[in-house]
Amino acid sequence: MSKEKQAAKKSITEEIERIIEIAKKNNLEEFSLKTERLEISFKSRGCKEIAVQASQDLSNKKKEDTTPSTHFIVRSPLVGVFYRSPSPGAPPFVEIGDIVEPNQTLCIVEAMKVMNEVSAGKGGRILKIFPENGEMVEFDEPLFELELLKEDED
Amino acid sequence: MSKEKQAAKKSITEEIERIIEIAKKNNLEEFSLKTERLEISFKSRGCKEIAVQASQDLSNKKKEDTTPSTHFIVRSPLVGVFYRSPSPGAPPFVEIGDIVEPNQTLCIVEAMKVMNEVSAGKGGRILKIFPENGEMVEFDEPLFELELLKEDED
Amino acid sequence: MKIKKLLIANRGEIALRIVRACKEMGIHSIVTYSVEDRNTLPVMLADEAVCIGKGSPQDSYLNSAQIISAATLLNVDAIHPGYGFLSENAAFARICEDYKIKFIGPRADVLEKIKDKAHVRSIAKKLGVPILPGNVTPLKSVAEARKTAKEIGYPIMLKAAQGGGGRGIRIINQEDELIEQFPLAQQEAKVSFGSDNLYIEKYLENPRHVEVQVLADEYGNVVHLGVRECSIQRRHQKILEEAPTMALSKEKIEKLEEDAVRLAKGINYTNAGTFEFLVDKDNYYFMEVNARIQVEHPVTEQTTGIDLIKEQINVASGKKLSYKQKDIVQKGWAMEFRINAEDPENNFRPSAGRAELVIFPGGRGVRVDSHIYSGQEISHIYDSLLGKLIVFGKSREECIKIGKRAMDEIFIKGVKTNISLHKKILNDKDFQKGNISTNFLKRFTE
Amino acid sequence: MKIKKLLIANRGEIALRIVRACKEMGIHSIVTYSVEDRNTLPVMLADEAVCIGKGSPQDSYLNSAQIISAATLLNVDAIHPGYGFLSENAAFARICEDYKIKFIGPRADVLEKIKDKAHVRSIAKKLGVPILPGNVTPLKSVAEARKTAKEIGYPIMLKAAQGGGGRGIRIINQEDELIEQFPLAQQEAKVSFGSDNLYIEKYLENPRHVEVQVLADEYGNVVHLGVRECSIQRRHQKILEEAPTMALSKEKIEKLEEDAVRLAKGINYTNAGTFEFLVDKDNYYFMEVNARIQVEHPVTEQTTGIDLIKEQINVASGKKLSYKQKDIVQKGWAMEFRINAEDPENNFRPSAGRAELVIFPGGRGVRVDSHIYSGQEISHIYDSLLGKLIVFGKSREECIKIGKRAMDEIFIKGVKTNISLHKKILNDKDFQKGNISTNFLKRFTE
Repeated sequence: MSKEKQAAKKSITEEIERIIEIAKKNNLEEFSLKTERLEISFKSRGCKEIAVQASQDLSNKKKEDTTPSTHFIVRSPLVGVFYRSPSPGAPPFVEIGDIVEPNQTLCIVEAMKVMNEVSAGKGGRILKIFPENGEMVEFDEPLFELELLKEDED
Repeated sequence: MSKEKQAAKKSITEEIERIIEIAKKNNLEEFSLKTERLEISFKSRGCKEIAVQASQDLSNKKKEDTTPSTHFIVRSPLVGVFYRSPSPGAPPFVEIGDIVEPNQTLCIVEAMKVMNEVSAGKGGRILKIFPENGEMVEFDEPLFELELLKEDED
Repeated sequence: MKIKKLLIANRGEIALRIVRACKEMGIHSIVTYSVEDRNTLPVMLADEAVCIGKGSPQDSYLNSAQIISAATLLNVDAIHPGYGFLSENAAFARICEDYKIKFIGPRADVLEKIKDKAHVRSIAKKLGVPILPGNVTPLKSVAEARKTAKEIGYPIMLKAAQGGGGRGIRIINQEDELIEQFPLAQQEAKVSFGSDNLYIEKYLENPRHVEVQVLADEYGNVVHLGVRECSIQRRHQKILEEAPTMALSKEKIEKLEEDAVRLAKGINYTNAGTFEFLVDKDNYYFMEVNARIQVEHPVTEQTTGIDLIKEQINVASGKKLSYKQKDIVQKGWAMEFRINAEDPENNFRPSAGRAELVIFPGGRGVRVDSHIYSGQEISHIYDSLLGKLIVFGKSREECIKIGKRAMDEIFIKGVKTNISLHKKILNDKDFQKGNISTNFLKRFTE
Repeated sequence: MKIKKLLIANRGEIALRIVRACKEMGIHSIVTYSVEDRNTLPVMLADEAVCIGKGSPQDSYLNSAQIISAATLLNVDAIHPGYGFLSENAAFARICEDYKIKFIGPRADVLEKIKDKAHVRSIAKKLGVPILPGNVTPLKSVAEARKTAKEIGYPIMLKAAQGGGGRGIRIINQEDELIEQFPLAQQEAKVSFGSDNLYIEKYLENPRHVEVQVLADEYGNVVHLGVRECSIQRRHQKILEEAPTMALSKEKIEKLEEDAVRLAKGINYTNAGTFEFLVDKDNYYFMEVNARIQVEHPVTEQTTGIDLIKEQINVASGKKLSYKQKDIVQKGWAMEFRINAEDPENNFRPSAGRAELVIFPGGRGVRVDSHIYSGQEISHIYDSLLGKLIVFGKSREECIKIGKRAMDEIFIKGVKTNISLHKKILNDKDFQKGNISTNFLKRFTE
């Protein structure tokens, strides 16, 4: 490497270092910059993230992963028992891979002897079924992950 | 590196610093900018800043402003009484506007009957004198602000 | 019945308070929570947590179907309702009874009776417990109201029998006002509380609010845990409470406490409850029963050494009271300051936002009951209570000193709080001397 | 002399503890601090704060010239040295006396005498206070050492008379070891403590550490505030302390307390001090005096109701003791857990960094004495104490229950802490039964 190039390269890292330093000094949480010569972006840890981490560390509750934007989650509308079929022994409403209509029943959540049918609201393909049959689910708990099917997909 | 390039490079980081400063002064949390030369965006407010703010809100201690990089501060090396002149009635060691040598005595800080002479360590022009004559100063307390005089300034 | 699994149908500091008691008792605690409260300490610290609905109270903490559903599915032995929400709801208590889940509070039938304030008032009268001058049976006509008012003298309060918490009360200064207001009050009571029963009580201009903490087991044993004074109120909302009180002489306090116990027995009360009285000079008058644990219970705990939540659970599990009256001594002094997310410069409007940094005071004589921490989002959906600072010491004077230094230490950044109001109170000469009444706060807030 | 202005020559939680006491007493508090400690709570909360030097203790908290300079310039009436640093430094106490500034602690001449452990040991012997078998006058030769060791039997401790805090002690198992170690110990003592005086004490294999809190005014009145047990130690570093103790019977404890008072009188002790004893089965032996307030003082405060820092200041201002011995009753139980920034998985090496989020426990029976808050930088320069969690209740059993639930609540992110060690201790069957000794912690840390 020519001495000149080395000098130039060094100056880029130096520049980055200086930029990060400036950002840190100014307590920036997120930063991005684009010039002719470089494009840089970074995040530093703010306290919100730490507070959320606290909630993860202090509790042993189950956590959900993030879902890609082409997928969506169907959640439980109430506290109850999750049933995959209309009655014991009957075949499940849906299986993984099924393509479902917006109003098609995916499962039943039983609460206080009342059977609540749950549908997706949007059309899609079943990717995951989270609870086991007969398991208790809480409000807002993920039941199904679906892949969104656009009608006018090309 | 040519002088021209150096100037241009310096001006980018300086520009960034100035932009952040403006954003901070105006309490902006998020900021983004796009010009021909650069594209910049950032988010502010980490918890360190808040913690430091806590220290400012909870305490009534005097705070110092930030100093430009061409200036420097001479601080008290100990806890004591600040005297501007060698003895009562004598003329002060220095006045605002004076140009001083690195080893020139600027003041005396008296602690436990011992007179401690304080010098700047670097040559410069006196811009500010912080404590009043006869006032108590703590360790590290700013005594003088000076403008740095480079010998080989062009 | 031993309580091994307990469901907490509440949120915030009281949910955390109950989680703490459960942990110390070795009881498995399950907290119900709304989506809004997901990242709060009670949810993190309970052994289990069940999301029961969206943020709004109607969808979650007041949604008895969801709560009972969770309780039955999780096979809990008991439900602790905390304060507010479903805590004094007789219908909810009855559902619990139907599902064989112990409701931690009085029986449903007792809750129903207590709800009728005029009825409790009549029992008090029968038992010789002083009540405010007025009538004890529902007013039949405006003529009867005029007669009663004339007898006791204006100003009077026209109250809805089923009202509560400061609601359903009209202060009336003269007869023509009464004639005008009576039908309106009847109508409002019917709409708001489901009954147009009204009664009249003498209105006291400058009363003090003194209450007795009572604990009753299911075998008819009742003890009191001394008195609290809660005169420092803003619009019927208690802000600062203390125990015991300077409102009455020692002898009068003893009589008051005995009256509260007599009344508790008279209404077959069980579990923890508060008997509220108004004090005017040297006289006290029974006002109402609060059939639940109260926000201010820690001042009683600090002066008696008794853990009220644990006692609630013990009594609910069918144990006999472990204390005899003679074993309970109220010693020293305690004060509780409610730290609210409110803007004192904006008429104490609730303040929401992210509590970016929270520093609570510590050290000797300081207890903090709070569910918030640095970085937490404070919702506007619920009440504004961020937590309670409790101080305790040998004397009221010491409490004020500790209170002042503790107020200097509290630091909450991101939401506005009423800390400045507490500082004003603590520095007020009348407060320091104990010259207070339910109107005291007007000098700072109006 | 009334103390109106008090300088605190310390940092961290004890500086904050003293600031709190001053605020409650209406005393103007001035805290000295190093550049490193600029953003700490004591600096923020004191009425005034003076920076006295760079981070290193030698430059600041041990720099008596700077501290005295600040004290004289600010016209303070007294200096509270806290614990550690200059707290037991006779020379510093003497400078304070010369400058007519009250040093809050014993007089300089008393501090000097106490420094010589062999001397205090001889006084104890004279007064009939049990001491460990060994000699009381400095050993003149290895021959004398061999003779003493033979009499009391090996293992023995060879101790530097001027040593302290676990330093200057060699455990010796047999005679040839003694012959080899004696000259080395002399040399080390000379270099480290300025005197080659050595003495021998019987080495107890499995002792318990019990201490008596003493308070003495300047008129010869001495009271004790009961006992503490501090057997839970890691390398002579106390980790968990409690009050009172299960180590001895009630009768023995009373004798121990009386012996401590007698000894305090015998050495003309003033202010607060701790008399440390070793306990072996049913016997106790005087070990040394700690002439300062101690880290673990809150467990005594919680069991006696007495504010030790305030009493220190009262005594220093020339007041007579406000308590007679019969007024002081140690009631209930208290435990203190030192929360240290240490890495339990890395041999408890100090851990520095930014404490990004700090959540302390609260509620009934919990006291937190800590100077840290969310976002604070924890320096590696000072000791690793982040704060102290103190729990208290009716019984030791209740303390353990409250301690467990409180440990679940502490959350410190950004630095490693010894919280997991405390949880292990609290869940240990032997600890729960009170079967502990100074070797107890070895099962978890070695």
